[in-house]
Amino acid sequence: MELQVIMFGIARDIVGDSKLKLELDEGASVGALKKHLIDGYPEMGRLKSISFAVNTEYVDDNYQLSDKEEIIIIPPVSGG
Amino acid sequence: MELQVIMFGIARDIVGDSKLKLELDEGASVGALKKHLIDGYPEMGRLKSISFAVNTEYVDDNYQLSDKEEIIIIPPVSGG
Amino acid sequence: MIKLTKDPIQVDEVINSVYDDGAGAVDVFIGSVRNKTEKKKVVKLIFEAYEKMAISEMEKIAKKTMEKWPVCKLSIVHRIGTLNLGELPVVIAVSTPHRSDAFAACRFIIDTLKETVPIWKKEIFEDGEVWVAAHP
Amino acid sequence: MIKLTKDPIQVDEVINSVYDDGAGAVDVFIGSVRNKTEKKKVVKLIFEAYEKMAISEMEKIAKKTMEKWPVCKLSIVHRIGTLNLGELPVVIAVSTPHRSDAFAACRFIIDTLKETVPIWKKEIFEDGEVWVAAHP
Repeated sequence: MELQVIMFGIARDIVGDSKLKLELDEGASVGALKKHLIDGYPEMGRLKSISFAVNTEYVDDNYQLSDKEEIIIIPPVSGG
Repeated sequence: MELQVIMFGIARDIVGDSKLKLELDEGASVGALKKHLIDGYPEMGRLKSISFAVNTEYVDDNYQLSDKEEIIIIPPVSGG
Repeated sequence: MIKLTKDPIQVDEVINSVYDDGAGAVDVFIGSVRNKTEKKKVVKLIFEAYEKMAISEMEKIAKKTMEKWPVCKLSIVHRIGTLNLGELPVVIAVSTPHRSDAFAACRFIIDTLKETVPIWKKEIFEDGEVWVAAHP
Repeated sequence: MIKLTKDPIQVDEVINSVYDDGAGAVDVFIGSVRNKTEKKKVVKLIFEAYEKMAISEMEKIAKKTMEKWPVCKLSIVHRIGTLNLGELPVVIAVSTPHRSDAFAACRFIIDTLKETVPIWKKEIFEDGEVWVAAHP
């Protein structure tokens, strides 16, 4: 399936765009997406953490992705 | 010696005046003053505490009083 | 800024007095007059102070606070006189480089103020009045 | 009041929003832009947020805070966009009947906000810039 992920902060700077299209197996997990990202952008692997959100909720590595949902990459937050 | 003590809050209400003159032995201690007060005004003995200040500083029971200093009775404080 | 005032405390003035280029955090404590004390309805409060000693004790607290935490600036303002429901007896503001010190220092100031500063509070109810904390 | 704003935060508005007849204490936390981070001079900060999720995470923090402490009212306001030295990224206010809960709840809110709310801060120095906390 083709997924579109949205990025903020340093993740956007690493990729050079706020949106990224990528091809993953049907029903791939967040863990698989993370591995795919780090393989494509090794700098992502040097971040303190990478989290993911779907429909404005944090999801863990086991979450099964769908191409119908909004997927967000969340690099380490630093509000406040 | 004749001392004049100044009172605030509930201590003033107990005595019925903000100033009280009393006669103590020359060089009497704060502890002696406290005993004298409680003897004269038993309600003072029912307070959670009675502290004393001389020239705007807290003094302890051993402090020797003089009729040249400003002596204040400080009932339990409740600011804030 | 350390002071006693008969007029309503201007919260923004107290906060503005502690802003500092080196401060990343400000903690502010505001005391307000509640409508109830243990089920009795409070109509108003009267605060009185032994003023010159209250100021000197507040200055001691400020000094001790600055010894214990890396404070940029701090202010302590206490109201005296008659206060109605919702009015503010005390406002404390502390600025520090990092937030945990601001919280700790501000907490220390209000806790110590309530123990040492010669200020007395009388609660006036519909059917009586009481000097707060006077009896065990 | 829970919101993100591109405009300067009005501190008095945030504080006024939490006053309550049943509250004896208000604790307010104000973040401010420091002039230095580990010896490098900060020129300005840029905050960006994944806005709808940031609001939803702040609402979760509010809910959790009200479960843990007897809160009368609370407000969380975070600024986004470009901030200069001395400007205020965040203002949090909590009112409670007694003071220890106000301090604890306010501290919990800022600590949790810094861990979970999707807001990112970029520090701009005279000679470069860095996304704060991005790397170990």
